[in-house]
This record gives sequence, structure tokens and C-alpha cells, in this order.
Amino acid sequence: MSTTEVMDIGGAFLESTVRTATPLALAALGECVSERAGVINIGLEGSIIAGALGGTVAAGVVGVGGGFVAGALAGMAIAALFAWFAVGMRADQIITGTAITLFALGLTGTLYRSVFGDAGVALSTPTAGELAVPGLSQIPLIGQAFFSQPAMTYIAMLIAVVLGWWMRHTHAGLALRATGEYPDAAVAAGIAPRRVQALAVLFAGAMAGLAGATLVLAQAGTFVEGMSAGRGFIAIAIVVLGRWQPLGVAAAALLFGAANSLQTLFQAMGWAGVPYQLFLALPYVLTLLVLAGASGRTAAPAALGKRD
Amino acid sequence: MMGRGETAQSETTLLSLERLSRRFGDVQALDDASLRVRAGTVHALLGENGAGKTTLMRLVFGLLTPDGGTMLWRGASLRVRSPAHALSMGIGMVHQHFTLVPAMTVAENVALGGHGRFDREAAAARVREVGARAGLSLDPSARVDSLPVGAQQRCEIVKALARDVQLLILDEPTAVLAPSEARELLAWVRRFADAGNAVVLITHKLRDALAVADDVTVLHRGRSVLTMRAADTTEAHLANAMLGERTIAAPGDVDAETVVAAEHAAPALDDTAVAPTQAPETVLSLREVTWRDARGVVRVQRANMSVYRGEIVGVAAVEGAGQHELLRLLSGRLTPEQGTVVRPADVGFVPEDRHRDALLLDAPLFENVALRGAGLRGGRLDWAYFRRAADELISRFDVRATGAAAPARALSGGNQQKFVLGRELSGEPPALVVENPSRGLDFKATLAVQQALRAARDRGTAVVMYSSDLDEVLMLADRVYAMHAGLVNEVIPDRDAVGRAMLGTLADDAPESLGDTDRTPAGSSA
Amino acid sequence: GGGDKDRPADGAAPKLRVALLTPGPISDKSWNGSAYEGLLRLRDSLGAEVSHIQTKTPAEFEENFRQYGAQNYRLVFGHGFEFQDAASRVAPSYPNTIYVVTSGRVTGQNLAGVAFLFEEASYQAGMIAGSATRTNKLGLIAGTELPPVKASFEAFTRGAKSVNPKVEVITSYVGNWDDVSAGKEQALAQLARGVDVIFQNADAAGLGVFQAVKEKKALAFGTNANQNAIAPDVILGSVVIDLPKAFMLIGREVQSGAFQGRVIHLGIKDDVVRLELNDALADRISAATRAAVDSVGAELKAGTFRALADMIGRDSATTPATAPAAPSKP
Amino acid sequence: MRDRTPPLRSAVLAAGQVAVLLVVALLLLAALLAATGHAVGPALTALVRGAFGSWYAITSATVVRMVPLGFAGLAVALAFRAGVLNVGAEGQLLMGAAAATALALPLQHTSPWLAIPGMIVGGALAGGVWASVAGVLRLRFGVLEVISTIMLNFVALNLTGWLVRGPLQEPQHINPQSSSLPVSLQLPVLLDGTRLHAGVPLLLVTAAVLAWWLFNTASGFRVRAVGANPRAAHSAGEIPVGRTLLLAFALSGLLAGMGGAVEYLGITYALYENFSPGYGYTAIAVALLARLHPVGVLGTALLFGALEAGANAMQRDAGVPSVVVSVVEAVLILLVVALDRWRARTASGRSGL
Ligand SMILES: Nc1ncnc2c1ncn2[C@@H]1O[C@H](COP(=O)(O)OP(=O)(O)OP(=O)(O)O)[C@@H](O)[C@H]1O
Ligand SMILES: Nc1ncnc2c1ncn2[C@@H]1O[C@H](COP(=O)(O)OP(=O)(O)OP(=O)(O)O)[C@@H](O)[C@H]1O
Ligand SMILES: [Mg+2]
Ligand SMILES: [Mg+2]
Repeated sequence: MSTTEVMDIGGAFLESTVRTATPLALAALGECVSERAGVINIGLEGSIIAGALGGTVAAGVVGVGGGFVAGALAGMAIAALFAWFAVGMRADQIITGTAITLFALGLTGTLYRSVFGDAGVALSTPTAGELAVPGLSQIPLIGQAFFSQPAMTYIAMLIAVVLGWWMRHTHAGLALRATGEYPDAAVAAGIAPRRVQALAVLFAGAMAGLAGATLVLAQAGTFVEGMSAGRGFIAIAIVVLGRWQPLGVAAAALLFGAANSLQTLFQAMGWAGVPYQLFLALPYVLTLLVLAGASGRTAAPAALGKRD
Repeated sequence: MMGRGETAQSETTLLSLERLSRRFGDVQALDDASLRVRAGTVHALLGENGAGKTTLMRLVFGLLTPDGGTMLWRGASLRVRSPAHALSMGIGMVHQHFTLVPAMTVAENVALGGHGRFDREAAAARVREVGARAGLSLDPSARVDSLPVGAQQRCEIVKALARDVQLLILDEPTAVLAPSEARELLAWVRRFADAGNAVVLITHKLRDALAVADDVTVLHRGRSVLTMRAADTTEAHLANAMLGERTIAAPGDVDAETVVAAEHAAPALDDTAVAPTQAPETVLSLREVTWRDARGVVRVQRANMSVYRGEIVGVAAVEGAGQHELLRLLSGRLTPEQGTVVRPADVGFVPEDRHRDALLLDAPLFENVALRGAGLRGGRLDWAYFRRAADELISRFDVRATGAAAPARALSGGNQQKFVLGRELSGEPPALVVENPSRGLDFKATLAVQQALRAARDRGTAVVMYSSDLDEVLMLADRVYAMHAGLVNEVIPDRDAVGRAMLGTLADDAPESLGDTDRTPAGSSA
Repeated sequence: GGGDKDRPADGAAPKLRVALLTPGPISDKSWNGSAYEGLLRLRDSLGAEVSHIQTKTPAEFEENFRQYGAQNYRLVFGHGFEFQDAASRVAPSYPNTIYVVTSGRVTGQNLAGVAFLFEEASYQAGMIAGSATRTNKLGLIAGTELPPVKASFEAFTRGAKSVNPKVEVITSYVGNWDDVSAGKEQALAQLARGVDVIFQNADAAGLGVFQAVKEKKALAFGTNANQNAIAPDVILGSVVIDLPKAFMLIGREVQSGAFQGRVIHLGIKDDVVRLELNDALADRISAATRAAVDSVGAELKAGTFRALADMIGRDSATTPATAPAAPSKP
Repeated sequence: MRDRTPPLRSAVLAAGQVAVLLVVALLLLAALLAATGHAVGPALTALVRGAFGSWYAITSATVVRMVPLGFAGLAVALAFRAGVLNVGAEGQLLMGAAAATALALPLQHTSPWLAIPGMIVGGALAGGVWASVAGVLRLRFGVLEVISTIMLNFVALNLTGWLVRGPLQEPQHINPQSSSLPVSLQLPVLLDGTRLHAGVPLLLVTAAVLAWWLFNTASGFRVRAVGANPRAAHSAGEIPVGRTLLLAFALSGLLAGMGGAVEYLGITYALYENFSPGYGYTAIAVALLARLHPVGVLGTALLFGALEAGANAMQRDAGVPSVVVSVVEAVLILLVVALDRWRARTASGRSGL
């Protein structure tokens, strides 16, 4: 292989890494906030698929920008249902999340068919173009990957940075962390933990909705039933991998994106003979190895998943 | 002792509670509780375990709403919507159980509940400023879970003061403190009140109440049964009020005279039950035992110790000296990395935090009985046997519970403690290790626990007992080991000797210095 | 669509009742979607009463086959090779119901497999791809590796090599059939390796392949249904299985009482499988290529085409295909 | 004491609440079906008929579905009892099915009396080993099992995809599935003309044994104690916490693996890539709704089996597409959850801090 070929492949690999990581990072950053408030939302998958459909429907009417907003709102609506049960009624977070995912997958399929008919739409949704940062996008190897992406990628990076700052440098961020660590302490300090949790869950829903909208409006250009394809669950794993820190979560999303791109790259290298399933399993095995390697107990919020 | 006369200058009533009531399911926690707190005073709120003290104060702090009665704040009707509301009006509360976030720093905990931007530097400065004003020193950047309890208690108070409160509610603040720390805290409470503020002090230590308070209110079964100036009453009088006008027949019950007498009892050196002529039989021993925690800090260093049949060995130490680990090494709950531990297979163990370390709170009492020794048992469990054992334990140790099937959570703190102690004694183990056995207990329960320990000793059990209350150690122990910075030494059971040994070469700021040692690997790898 | 609840009175000519089991959602614009179209065609043209169910797992195949048998459905389609075992277990219990497994090779008294000779048109698509490529690199992308997919990829490769021996073929699998973004990533990875024509068979995930090809201005082929309209600027053509037509052929046979359990081969000769070119991109295909493709088509129709003889079992149709299935059990 | 409701009255009250919620559920479903353009009456009739409408529906649709859900539900219940958040029953079930499939060939010439138990045991062990990987990751490396088991599910899924195209593929190497299990090795059918197989009594016995073990033996009690309070278990019970947790991981995987093997031996008779539609995930809801009680799991597994069976009938007979059906299922689960919370709250009027 020539040097330029290696550079091309490397560049394409990095581009793919960032692309794959973007929706995962968005959803995982939201979930990070929700888990910091002590709520684990298995219904994230539901918010992602709702965001994808919301984005699709709205983008056809009001354009791509409106599509993203609608996606966020749709994701938030699903999260509101989750919050009503898991926060409002203190129902078990895991059963509720499971039901919410089932609900959203079914509901989006139903609505999609009733809006677009049994045959559906294909590739007719407008998509956001790439936004090249002048100068930076010309850097060899990494330029295209990091500085010539749809706007949503930059927004995800920005959100990671802002969230990291917000959690450490605002009172609201402190209140969030206290709620997830020790709700009684939050109460004693005059914070209303349930309100904090409800808001965190809604934020996570909006972020997951954005992730879903990104899948459609910045990547696929179409809605397909079940297109979230388990990203909600991966995002939950990414939060742990990123140790509940926004920047860590963004890095973990990139790592997962890289593992996944490696998988597509290996297949595209035409390495016949190696069963493709082994490549497909690569990201998961890699995640496990990284988690095991980063030994030592991960500092999960102490009250994560607790009911009372 | 502290200018109580001067406070008479102010007669403004800050907080006034009239005939408050509150019930939880079947329990009428408050029935007819009234309380009047004057500005510039310390008001002691007394009562036995479960009397309703905490509940009454939770009404004031907005954590609960009353079923009936009225509350007045500075003469105006008071309806507290939430703790945030209470804080905004100048009412702060330090809870019986710490409400600090362990994973956050002191500054972050103190700043909790604010709005807008959180400035680490400003928050740290605030901690230092409030700390300096109140005479409570704290490292703002220390993580709370790395602090000894004394410092955590100071953090709780600074947290309340940083909100500029005029009324501070302290719910059993000295229960977790070493005597010297407790003295400091009470002195500060006095100064705080003298500055024109007010304090409600909940405590089980009548002596402390009388020493520091201007006014005293006693609750009994949710009613205020006595309110008067502290200067006009005595410990015996208060104890009588706390016990109410019940006629008591149960074996664990006592009258006020005994209680007060017991609290002032000198170290009991004369009542060793095992015949002194017999050669002492070693039941527990440590030889050159060393133990390090997960961070590599040496907590116990080359400890040597022997405990004989039929004696109570006291351990005296300030928080964080390594006594926590020492007791677990003795009881076999920790395995030493160096040295030898000789112990019988069955050692009873009563940890200080019974919620966390001794009970399955949601399981019925008979399952909690079965928990003891569960790791060694095999095959089928005979539940009928454990039910009988639980019933027997309930009656023998005067545990107030609806029966063997009641969940442990349903018991009040004192009864949980009696249950745990009873359980650990029930197998008549050759050795028993207990840690702060009377923390948070009212005097009656304390006495019952102390009696149980003596009775075990008299039956021949080798008892090791640690209490953060040095007086309790001296009162119960036949021999005393003092512990300081991981080093264990036997000392003569004399107040001054023990006090010096447990503080080592360090001066009075010992707890804070130890906290620093914990965090500095250099200081500990020696 | 809802089923008609009217039951014909006893003795009256029974209405044809047809059921369809699909392994995936009918909104995929591909394998499942066109089968559903076929079912609706039977309803509209033959007046059949129809029912459809999307099954989730092999455990449900047998149950639904039995339910339809018990309700006296006349014709039940199991849409995919995976229905074979269940169909051959159930068929003997319901002799009045005819079970047809598409892409299957099981046979019985009332059981037929349909072998779509998808390879034939795939070969033709390969010829066009082989001549259209500038980089001599062709991509193949599928959801997961299935027998019909593998066969059609093999035929496509042979067709490409027949016109351009230098071509190199890269195969990738998405791992599922509905992750559009993942389909797109697989395509982008191939495109980055220099691939300039992609033949996909990934149902819904294939839409992602088209999107990638659109963005990178490469070329692609559609499958199963005529997908040319989805991305008319990049799709050269679609390898179509005319499932409605196939369903009609079988439906008529059943209605007329002429049905016989066998493997039914349907290919270019029957106009059930065909390559439908995209007129908008007609200029991308040279006249010579077009002529070569047409002549292969003619040979396939005449049954004289040899290059796929080893793959296509039409000649062996007389020998009953051996199913991997075990002897059935009630 | 004064407002303690007499048992009869409270029973009537509880029944009344259930009735109210059922009515709410039905109204919601009706609204949903009407909104999506379906005839409400026939759809709901089909739902009930598909689950309980005929002997065939009960034995071959509802009860048969209860089996994999039940085994996986027991697996989740046991793990959660020990405080182990095993979300990996799905992968463990797949590995159990794969191991049973792998054993079919070597065992097929032995007696069925040996082969069938052999395959079930093999499947159970495979599930146990798969779960133990998560156990070791937790105890040795501190990897939270919530994450590792999700990852292991994806790995198991891909592994199955490879096995059915590789070592376990049917001998003609055409279809991505294993060869069909010979009749002699299939779990016997209990009632002619149905699919009711010997896995059903096996599930009932397993649940009973598990319940007995959890509540009556020392080792079962240790598992519960560690789950209730690991520190107290260690300190007051002198229970080896690590070893007990590992046991819980392994036993949980064992049960899920057994479920996979039984589903293979009793229903599918072959291993497929999409062998499980997510039994392991539904099992979490099954176990939690049963309040982690093994006998309760039988009830909730039956409920979910009936829902799925009814859902199939709704598609077949009323033309309600499967996407709508999953909404219906979700609504029913949420209603059960709401009912559960309502009961819990009216039972104890406690307030917080
Ligand atoms: N949230 C609650 N739910 C049910 N019962 C409660 C609750 N809080 C308190 N109680 C009951 O109310 C009574 C008064 O409790 P409270 O905590 O006020 O006592 P206390 O005087 O503070 O006792 P202690 O000295 O042990 O702290 C007790 O019987 C207790 O069991
Ligand atoms: N409370 C707990 N919560 C979660 N994990 C725990 C807990 N306690 C112990 N563990 C895990 O189990 C491991 C071993 O625990 P423990 O000290 O009880 O060992 P053990 O099982 O008694 O070992 P052995 O059987 O060799 O004596 C710990 O390192 C930790 O990973
Ligand atoms: Mg109290
Ligand atoms: Mg151990």
C-alpha cells in the first residue's frame, strides 16, 4: 500500500469514527446527566427512535433545523412518560425503561405507517450538509474527520465541554451531583431531588432525540422502523466507560466509534476467511477489555437506580 | 459556667410551637408538643428514643407537615414549605444522620443549594470565613469521605451557618464526637447563642444539656411533659420526666435514680466475677498484627493484645486511630496481612453502624437472627427454630417489637441496638467485640446495653469494647488499651493516663491532624 | 389490512383465504414489502381474504402455520428459507392447506418451495457493473449472510468478471437488516477503498448504502423490489423479484386446483426475476454492454445459459430437494 | 390501630382498584386501536382469544411462550436477589441453546434418557459459564455487570450468527441454522396435537426448587443476605461475599442457559441466528413484576406469554400490525407497574428523608 493510500484509509477511518460517535455521544451525554441525578433510563432507545421520527416528519415540513428541534422535543416527550413513572411514581426504573422502549418502537412504527403509508418513504428526507471549518479541515488525516462534519458533530463536542464545565462550576451542577449521590443531603440543603431528576431525565430525552434526529438528518436521510438498532443501550455502556464525566463520555463515544469503524474497515479490506461476525463483535469485546483494563471500581453515583 | 445570666436580657421569642401533632400510619409520633425558643438562648430538647424529638424538628425545617397545631416564627404564623424555605427564613438544621455528600468536597457541600455560578475559590473562602468566625476549622478542598467524623460534624455546622441562620437545630450532634470534640462544640454553641442567635439542642446526655442550655423541654411519647429554665432543674428531675409516669415492671427497666447513679459511676474495678485465683485463659490475641487499607495506608501497626476469659477490655481512641480495623481484626472480619490472630471460631460482633453493618433492614427479625453465622452454616434452615430464637431474644433483651416477623426497619434505633447485641450474645460465644454500643441510645437503653455486657462478662465471655465516650470505656472496662495512629498500648485505666495515650504526642487538634495523615502517603508508609 | 370476517356458508364455493408470514417489517421497500404487495394483489385480483403476520422468532413460525391451518386457510406463504423446517413439520397435519416457502426447497403433498432464480438477473447486473467500474473494484453489501444472498453475490461476481476479468470484489455485512446508519458506514468504508459500484441486499439498511453512494457520487444496484426511484441519480438498475407476479402464479394454480407440491423455480424465463434498468442513467451503460446483457437474457430464457448451471437447480427440479428438516411430528 | 381496614374490606378494595385499572387499560387500548384505524371489538376479542380462546391457544401459544420467559425470569430474579444486576439473560440463553445444539450430534446415538438431560445440563453449564465471565469481570476488575452483560449479549448474538454458519451449520451448508433435532431427542410432547412439551413441568419444578432453595437453605439465605446488605452479610453473617456473588452469577446464567436449551429441545428444534426475540430483556420485567419471587415469576411469565400469544392473534385475525401490538404490550406493562406502585403507596403512607 502506498503512503497516500494509507492516509486515505486512515482519514476515512477517522471520519467514520467521528460520524459513528456523534449520535452515541449525544445520547450518552444526556444519559450521563440523568445518571448523575441517580436515574438510569433504559428507555433511552425509545427517545432515540422518537427523535428520529420526529426529525423526519418535521424536516419535510420546516426543514432540517426544525427537524432537529422536533427530534429533541419528541425524545423529550418519551422521556416525560418515563419520568412520570420512574420519578413521579417511583416505579422501578428498569421495568419502566423496558416498557418505554417497547412503547416508543411500536408507536413510531405505527405513526410512521399512518403518516407515510405501509410502503414508507425512502431517502426523501432533507439532510444537513457538512460544515467545513476553513483551514482546519485541510489538515491532513484529521482535518476531514474533525473539521468537516455536519453541524451536529460540533454541537455534540460543544455540549460535552459545556456540560463538563456546568457540572463543576454551577450550583445547578452541584445540585445534580448531590441528588445522584445522596438525595437526603440534597433535601437537607434545600434542593428538590425529584424535580432535579425529572429535569435531568427530560434533558436526557432531548439529547437522545437529537441523537435520533442526527441518525436521519445528518446520516441516513431516511427513517426506518427500529433504526436506532440498540444505540440507547450502547450509550448507557458509554456513560460507564466515560466514568460519568462529560468529557470522558465524549472520549468513550469516540472509542466506541473507532471500534466500530475498525470493524467496517476490516470488512472493506476484504479479509476473506475471517467470519464477519467476529468483526461485528469487535466493538463490544474491545469495550469489555477497556473496562477491565481501567481496573479499579468505577465511581457510579451512589444512589443510581435507587427508588427512594 | 457560661454566662447564662446574661441571656436573660433578651425575651424575644424566635420560634414558638403550639400543640403540634403528627402521625405515621399507626404511630402517633407527636401528640401535643409545644416548644418556645427565645433569641439568644440554647434550648435543650430531651426525651427517650422515639419520643418524637426529631419529628418535631423536621416539622420546623419543612421536611414534614404537621397534622395539627400552630407554628410561629418571630411572632408571625409559620408554614414551612420546604427545607429551602426554612433556610431562606434563617432556620438551619444539622441532622442526626449526616446529610453530607461523601463524594464531594467540604466547599461543595457547604455551597449546596445555592444558585448561579459556583466559584470554587469563593466557596472555599466562605468555608474559611464562616469557620474562622465560628472557630470551626476545616479544609475546604478535602473530600468529605476522607474526613474523620468530628470534622464531618463541623462541616455540617458550617454548612448551616454559611446560610446565615438565626436558629440552628442540632440533632444529637455530640453522639459521634470524642469528649474533647464534644466540649469544643458545646462551647461554640454557647458562643453562637450569646451572639443573639438561638440553638435547639437535641441530646441524650443530661449533663451536657444542663451545662450548656438556658431552657429545657422534655418530650414523652410525643407530648411536652416539662419545660423550664435549666438552672431550676436537676438531672434526676429531667430523667423522671423523660420516663413519664409509667409504672415499670419489665426486667430491663430502671428508675431515674439508678440512671443518674449509673451515669456518674466510677470505673467498676471491684466487680470481676471470675475467680481471680484461676490462671487467666487467653481467648483472643493479636501478635505483631499489621493491616493496611486499600490505599496502602497502615491502619494497624504491629499490634499485640490479649483478652482473657471473663473480662471486659476497653479500647480508647480518637476517631481514625485504627480502632475500627483493630476491632475487625479481633473479630475475624478482617484478615491481617502480617502477624497472627488467635481467636475462637465464634466471635460475636456488634458494629457501630447497625443499619449498614449488622442488619437486613427489610428482612424480618427471625431472618436477622439467622444472619449470625450464616457463612458457616449448611443444608436446610430450620425457620421454626429461628422464630423461637427471635421471640426469646425479644423477651430476654426487652426489644420492643411487634414480633419475630417484624422487619428490622420497624424498630426504633435503640431497640435495633438491643436486638443486635442480644443476637450476638445469644449463641453464648466465647468472645464478643462491640463498637460504640450505646451510640444514639437514650439513658435507659444505654443502661440495658451496659448491663448486658457485664452479664456476658460474668458468664465468662471475653469482651472487647470500644466507645468514643471515654467515660463509658472507663466505667465498663477491666483493662484498657489505648490506640493512637495505628499503635496499640495497654494503659492503666485512669482518665488522665488513657487520655494522654489516646492523643499520643499530638496536641488538642488531634482529629484534624489525623485526617491529614490519612491523606498523606508519606506520613503513613513509615 | 383487516381480514374479512364473513365466513362462507357450508357448501358454497369457499372463498380463497391466503396468509403471509414475513420475518421483518413490511415497510422495508424490499423483501418483505413486496411480499405484502403480492398478498394485496391476491386480495384485489382474486378476491382472496388475506391475513398477514410479522413473526419475531422461529418459535412463532410453527404456531402461526398451525393457526392458519386450523382456520382452514387455503394458502399460506412463509416468506424466507427460515420457514422451511416449521412448514414441513406442520404441513402433514393440515392437508387442506397449502404451505409455500419462498426461497425454500422443501416439498410435500401440500408443501412447496419457491426458488427464485435471483442469480440470473444478478449475473446481468454484475456484467453492467463490471463494465461501468473505473476503479475495477465492486462492493457487495448484505444484512447478514443468507443462502440466496450468497448465491446472488456469487452470480454477480461471475457476471462482472465475464466482462472485466480485472475486477476485484469486496463483501461486507451490516449484521442486521434495519440499521441504516450502519449500512451507510459499510458502504462508505468500501467507497473509501476505491469501490465505485455497490450491489446491496440489505433491506432497510440498504437505504443507507444508497445514501452513501449518493453522497460520494458512485453507483449502486437495488434488489428485491424495483428501487430505482429511491435514488434515481445513482441506481443503475434493480434486480427485481416480482413477488406479486409470483404470488399470482401460485395463487391461480391453487385456485384452479392444479397445485402440486414441488420446488417451483421462477426466474427470468417466467418474468418473475428481471433486471430493471434505470432509464435516467441509461447513458452510463455502453451499447455493447447492453447488447451483451440482452443476449445473456435471451439465453437464460431459452435455458441455454451455462455460466450459472452449477448454481441453479432448475435442471435438478425433478429430484425432490432434500430438506435439512427432520421427519415431522404432529 | 384505629384505621386498620378489615381483611375482607381491603381485599374488596384491592380488587376494586384492579378493576378500575383494567377498565382504564381497556379504554386506552381502544383509543389506540381506534386512532390507528382498527376495529376495536375484533382486535380485543382476538387478543383474548389468541391467549386463552382455545385449548390450542392456551397450551401451544400462551404456556409454551411462558417457558423461555420463565427460565430467563428465574435467572434474573435469582441474580437480582443477590444484588447482581444481570441484564445478560439474553446472551446466557443463547449460549445455552448453542451448547445444547453442539451436544446434539455427539449424543444422538445414545439413549434419549441420557441425551436429553445431557443437552439440558450442557446448555445450563454454558449459560453459567457465560454469566461467570461477567462475575469474574466484576469481582476481579470491578467492571459493573450492567455493562458487561449488555456487551456479552451482543457478543453472544454475533457468536450465534457465526456458529450457525460455521461449526453448527446444517450438513448441507446452505442455510444459516443447525440441523433439525431428530424426533427421538426432542422433548416429549405432553398432549397430542399441541406443542405443550416436557419443558413446562420442568419449569414448574425448577421454580419450586429455586423457591425452596432461596427461602429454606443456608446457601439460598446467604444469596439473599448478600443482596439485601452485602456489608451486613460480611460483617454479621461472616458470609464470603465475593464467593456468594460468583455463585449467584453462575446459577443465574445456569437458569437462563437451561431456558435456551429447553426452548431448543422443545420448540425450535434447531439453532437460528434470531433464536430469541429478546426473552432475556423481557425477563427483567417478568422478574421485577413478580417481586423477584420464583413462584411469582411463573405468574408473570404466563401473563407475558399470554400477551404475546394474544398479540399474534391480533395480527392474524384483526390485521393489527405488530408495531401497534408492541404499543399495546407496553401500555399493559406500564399499567401493571402503576397498579403496583399504587398498591405500595396506599399500603404504607411513608414520607421521605
Ligand atoms: N418516617 C417515619 N415513618 C414511620 N414512623 C416514623 C417515621 N419517623 C419517625 N417515626 C416514628 O415516630 C416516632 C418518633 O420518632 P423520632 O425519630 O421523632 O424520635 P426521636 O425522639 O428523635 O428518637 P431518637 O432519640 O431515637 O432519635 C418513633 O416511634 C418512630 O418510629
Ligand atoms: N459489599 C460489596 N459489594 C460489592 N462487591 C463486594 C462487596 N463486598 C465484597 N465485594 C467483592 O467481593 C470481593 C471479595 O469480597 P470478600 O472480601 O467478602 O471476599 P470473600 O468472598 O470472603 O473471599 P474468600 O471466599 O476468599 O474469603 C471484593 O474484592 C469485592 O470485589
Ligand atoms: Mg431522633
Ligand atoms: Mg472472606
